Amino acid sequence: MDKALLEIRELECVRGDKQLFKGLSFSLGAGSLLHVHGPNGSGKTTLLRAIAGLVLQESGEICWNGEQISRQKDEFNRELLYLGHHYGLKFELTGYENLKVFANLSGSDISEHEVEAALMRFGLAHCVELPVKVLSQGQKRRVALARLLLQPSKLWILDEPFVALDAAAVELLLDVIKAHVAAGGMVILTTHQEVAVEVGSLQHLHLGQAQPAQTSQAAVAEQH
Amino acid sequence: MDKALLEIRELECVRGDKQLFKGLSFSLGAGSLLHVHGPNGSGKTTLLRAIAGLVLQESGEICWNGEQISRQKDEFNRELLYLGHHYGLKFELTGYENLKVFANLSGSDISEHEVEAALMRFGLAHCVELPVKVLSQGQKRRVALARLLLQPSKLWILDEPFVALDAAAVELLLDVIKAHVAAGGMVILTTHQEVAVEVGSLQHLHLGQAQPAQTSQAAVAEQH
Amino acid sequence: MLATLRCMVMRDLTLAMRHRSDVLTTVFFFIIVVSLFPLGVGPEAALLKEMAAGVVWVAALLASMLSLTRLFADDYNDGTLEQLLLVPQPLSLIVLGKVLAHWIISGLPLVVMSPLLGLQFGLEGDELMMLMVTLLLGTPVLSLLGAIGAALTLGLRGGGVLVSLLVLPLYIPVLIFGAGAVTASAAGMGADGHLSLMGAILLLALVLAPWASAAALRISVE
Amino acid sequence: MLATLRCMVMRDLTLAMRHRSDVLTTVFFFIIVVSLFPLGVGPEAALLKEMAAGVVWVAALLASMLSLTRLFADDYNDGTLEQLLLVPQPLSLIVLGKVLAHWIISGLPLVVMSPLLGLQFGLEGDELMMLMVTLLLGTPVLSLLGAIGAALTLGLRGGGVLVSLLVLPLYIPVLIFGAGAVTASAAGMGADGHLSLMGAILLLALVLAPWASAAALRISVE
Amino acid sequence: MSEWLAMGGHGLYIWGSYAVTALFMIVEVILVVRRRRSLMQRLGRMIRMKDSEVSG
Amino acid sequence: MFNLFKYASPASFYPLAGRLAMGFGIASVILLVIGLYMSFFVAPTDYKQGEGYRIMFIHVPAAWMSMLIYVVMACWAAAGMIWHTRLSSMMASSLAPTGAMFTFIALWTGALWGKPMWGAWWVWDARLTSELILLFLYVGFMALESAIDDPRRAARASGLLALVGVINVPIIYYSVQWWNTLHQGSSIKVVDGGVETSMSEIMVWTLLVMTFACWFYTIAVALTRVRSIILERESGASWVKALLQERKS
Ligand code: HEM
Ligand SMILES: Nc1ncnc2c1ncn2[C@@H]1O[C@H](COP(=O)(O)OP(=O)(O)OP(=O)(O)O)[C@@H](O)[C@H]1O
Ligand SMILES: Nc1ncnc2c1ncn2[C@@H]1O[C@H](COP(=O)(O)OP(=O)(O)OP(=O)(O)O)[C@@H](O)[C@H]1O
Ligand SMILES: [Mg+2]
Ligand SMILES: [Mg+2]
Repeated sequence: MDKALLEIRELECVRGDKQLFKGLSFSLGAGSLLHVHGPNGSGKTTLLRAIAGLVLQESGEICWNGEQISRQKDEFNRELLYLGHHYGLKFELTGYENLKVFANLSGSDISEHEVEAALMRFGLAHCVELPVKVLSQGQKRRVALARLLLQPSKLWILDEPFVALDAAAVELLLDVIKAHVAAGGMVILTTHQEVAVEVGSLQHLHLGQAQPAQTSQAAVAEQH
Repeated sequence: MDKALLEIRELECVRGDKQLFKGLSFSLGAGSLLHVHGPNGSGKTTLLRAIAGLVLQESGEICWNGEQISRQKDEFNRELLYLGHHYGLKFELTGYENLKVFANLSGSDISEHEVEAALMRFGLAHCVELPVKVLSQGQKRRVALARLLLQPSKLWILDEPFVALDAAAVELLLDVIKAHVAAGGMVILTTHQEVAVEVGSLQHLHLGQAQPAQTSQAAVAEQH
Repeated sequence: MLATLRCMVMRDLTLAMRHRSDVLTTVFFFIIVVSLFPLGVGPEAALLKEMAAGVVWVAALLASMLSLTRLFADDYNDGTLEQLLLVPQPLSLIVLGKVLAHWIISGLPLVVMSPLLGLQFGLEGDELMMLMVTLLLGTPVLSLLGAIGAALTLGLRGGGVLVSLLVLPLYIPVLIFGAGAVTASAAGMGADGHLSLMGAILLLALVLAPWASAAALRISVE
Repeated sequence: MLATLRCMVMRDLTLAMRHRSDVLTTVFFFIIVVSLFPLGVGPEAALLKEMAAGVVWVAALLASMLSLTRLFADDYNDGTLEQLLLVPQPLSLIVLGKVLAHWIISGLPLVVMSPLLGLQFGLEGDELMMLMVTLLLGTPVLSLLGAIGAALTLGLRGGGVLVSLLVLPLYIPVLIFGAGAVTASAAGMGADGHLSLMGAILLLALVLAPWASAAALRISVE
Repeated sequence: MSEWLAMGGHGLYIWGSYAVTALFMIVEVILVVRRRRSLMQRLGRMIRMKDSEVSG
Repeated sequence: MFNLFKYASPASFYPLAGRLAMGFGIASVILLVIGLYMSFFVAPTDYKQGEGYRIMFIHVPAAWMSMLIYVVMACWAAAGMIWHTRLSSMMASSLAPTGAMFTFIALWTGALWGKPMWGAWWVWDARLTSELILLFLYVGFMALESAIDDPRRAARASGLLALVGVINVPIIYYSVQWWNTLHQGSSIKVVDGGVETSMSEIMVWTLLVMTFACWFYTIAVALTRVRSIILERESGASWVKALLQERKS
């Protein structure tokens, strides 16, 4: 494994009065993929949001390039693409407009053509002119995922990206992820579906059962 | 197959300027399950909502017990349980309170104990007292699904019920569905996940590709 | 029937109680709007007394209208409304339950608070009484009519402002009779005519509005 | 920097144009609120003229405040806000862009409309001019301060009413100087003092508010 | 002539009324006609595209 | 417009509407020319108001049209809700902009008339106020319709609003009495009387001609607009395709 870009040290997250995990440490280098496993409510989403800097951890450190992310928000955000349970799309805008706004804001200089190509790749050619609102669940998610093709971020954090996608789209997304990892990118993802994400240096992280009594389970990270 | 309780005749649905399907006919008797297949945007959700009476069809008839559902809203609703992409839960109320309200409104007389048992069955024992808002995605969906155990409806319409559930919960839901069909209930469901729903008299319905030019595809219903 | 009504009212009240600040904020909005006027207009007592009834009524209109946007919006966004449409009970009954809860949360407190605000503007005895009575008759109408507007604008962007555009013209008769009754009684004329008209409007709204809102809801959810 | 600002402003304007009625409805709300008062208070010309400035200003406050609730709410609900927080640009710049767009959509039209409403209340020449100028200076402040309130109440139930509770007190100085300037010029006194004070408030708000709103947003999204 | 235009001192009001009315009516007619024309163009394009799709 | 009722199908109504619009358009232009000539050159100067009263010849027809159009619109909306005929809701939405325009013209001309007569652009008289509310009702109708993307849903929602709004019209109308007894009536009554006594036969005729001109104008514009609306909403239908093919060749 290359030099670790992302390092998590002794992370502890608490929601309400519930400790989700503690003493969680792992590190991730270029060209690797981390698959976070765990039953419902085990804290996968919380972990991913903490890494993205959207949730404050109780204790522990999250470092990017050796420095804590909270100290270098702008730099870290430039390297990060987070897609959560929410679609993160403006439902009144069309898919094209949504992507264009994100591309502009992230500072990357993206041509009309590239946006169209991304939408096309995700099979949305015939609904570029429709507001996202009227699209089907799967089509909405495809629009959100099309961002993956447009933003040159190093670290992708994907929280259940396969939800609502049909078989063809799942296949496509897997290809996109594999290509990203192969090109030296990093991906952290969770999914409950059985999909074959075998690529690069693959790590699995298992978060514990969501049981009341058994709060502070040791998290097991195993190298593939 | 028994006498057909639900009959769809020459159904045509249009969204915006797009014809999703037309000339769709099938019928469903007691103790049967209809699995609706189709890629993203092919109109599965629209079909399910039309059957539930939430979307007006462009033409065609949807009959329950031989009479159109629009003419017998209350009677039909008594026999129906529809769970869509949305959770249909009040995020400020606890899981228990949510279920209680639905039970009350559907007129069924349900004891505290039964509600608790349903939540327990879906593995929510330790979060009955939390507002649904703070639950994880999978836990929210479990709460919504717990309604299946409480309302004595004949026809279940489930739009991607397996989304966000972990393996254990998928297993559980399959058991619940099988038991319902075995007891003479009817289920219509869609899912993009690979799950083994083999039970009772199983029908498959394939909705066409979501292609621009090719609007009026024949829908294929095959008996299993 | 009554069970359904009670269940809906209790549900919405519970939800409101979960966020107790909701109840308070409507009243506070009412108070603040009323208090803004002396700041904008200036402190002359005679002028203020003359405007009193009008200002309190306009503030009540606005407060009730503001809280309207939320009447169905929450249920719509989290998909509960869909489920309520599928409940084997008349939809207008469910709507009536929600409106009733809305009035208890946002209308009743205004009625209770109004004498205090009237005092601030120099109203006295009978006029205060009249102010309260007209609000008691009028605020349920506001909630009922408002429900139609809220149902029609459901899920539309800019719903908050759109709902006021739709609903305020409908509110105007209530405003005219309500404020008119107070002014009339202040001028020593009888206000019985006004009051009975308001009663009639209330009855009419009670019969027609839940039905119209239910129709609007069915349209909006599609 | 300017590119980011322009992108945000254009984005929000595009969104507003998608529903052109949005722009119109704020103005109409303003007009309706102003028109409600004579209905409540009665048609006497002298009384109305005296209240004119106050009423128009209070209506502007309310109109701007009402449209505020939507400033961040849409972005919050559909998850875009989360994404905006993750954008590698200073958040206060993004906020400033949104506020600017909000003012263009909801503040500027009020300024344009105000002379017409002033006419209805019997204001003339100089007073109308003064009303317009004060609104031109004041409405951006309303949008800027409002953004703080909107950011703080994000995602809270009852945000609409809560935001008014937080924001209206902040608006009061603007209201007093704004309406005061009109009244002063109507009374033949100079209003220069009022105007320069309003200018100062505007500058202060322009510097501080985007920064405070950005901080509030970070808190709200967690 | 100018006396007639002055309308006994009420010229501004009368001509203001008639002019605005005329303006509104003319603008409305223009808008309606333009809407129809652009619609026809759009539909024509649609049909042409369909045709070429079938033949090509 | 009632005899059009049997043409409930857009396909058969579309060509008919085209012919009718043409006819009414021509008639309205002719009447307008005659009416304008009468207003300025035939009708005599009023002994009380001087020339100012000539505003009446557009003010009154506009005010009448504004109210009539709302009622007709609500009737179409009701027909649409009851019989689910697509054409009815299209008719309703094609009338709204013209109705709003006439309402605005009535307000505008009234204001321009009020300044020389009453010395104020605007007074908060019941009649004036109710006209203003009517404008809000129109605008609300149009705003709601344009805020909803799906045309069928928009038609149903705005139709319901028009129906609810029409209940409000008589209420506003009767509120006039209550309101005026409280606050001593403004000068409109006096002026009314003045105009009425001085209304010569030729004035009445002029008024009638202008009214019919506005009426025919409304019909022509609404029919033209409804033709566009029909095409927009039925663009997928086969008869539209056939029609366009025909036009092209
Ligand atoms: C903005 C101001 C005004 C508005 C909104 C307005 C509105 C109306 C309306 C709605 C009508 C039709 C009422 C009906 O048929 O019963 C009407 C008719 C009329 N208005 Fe006005 N008006 C305004 C100002 C004036 C003024 C200043 C005058 C004259 C000095 C005037 C004279 C008339 C007359 C003579 C009629 C016909 C009455 C009749 O049908 O018997 N209006 N106006
Ligand atoms: N205020 C609170 N009090 C107690 N527990 C809470 C509170 N807020 C959140 N939780 C718990 O924190 C956990 C959050 O889990 P998270 O959303 O990270 O789960 P997840 O692993 O993503 O699950 P899923 O697979 O269902 O998406 C849940 O178990 C939830 O019940
Ligand atoms: N106004 C509109 N104009 C054109 N097409 C529309 C409009 N509204 C909806 N649609 C289309 O209708 C379809 C709706 O599909 P629906 O939600 O029923 O799909 P689905 O089969 O459930 O898909 P998924 O598997 O993604 O959930 C989508 O293809 C969408 O693009
Ligand atoms: Mg999760
Ligand atoms: Mg679907």
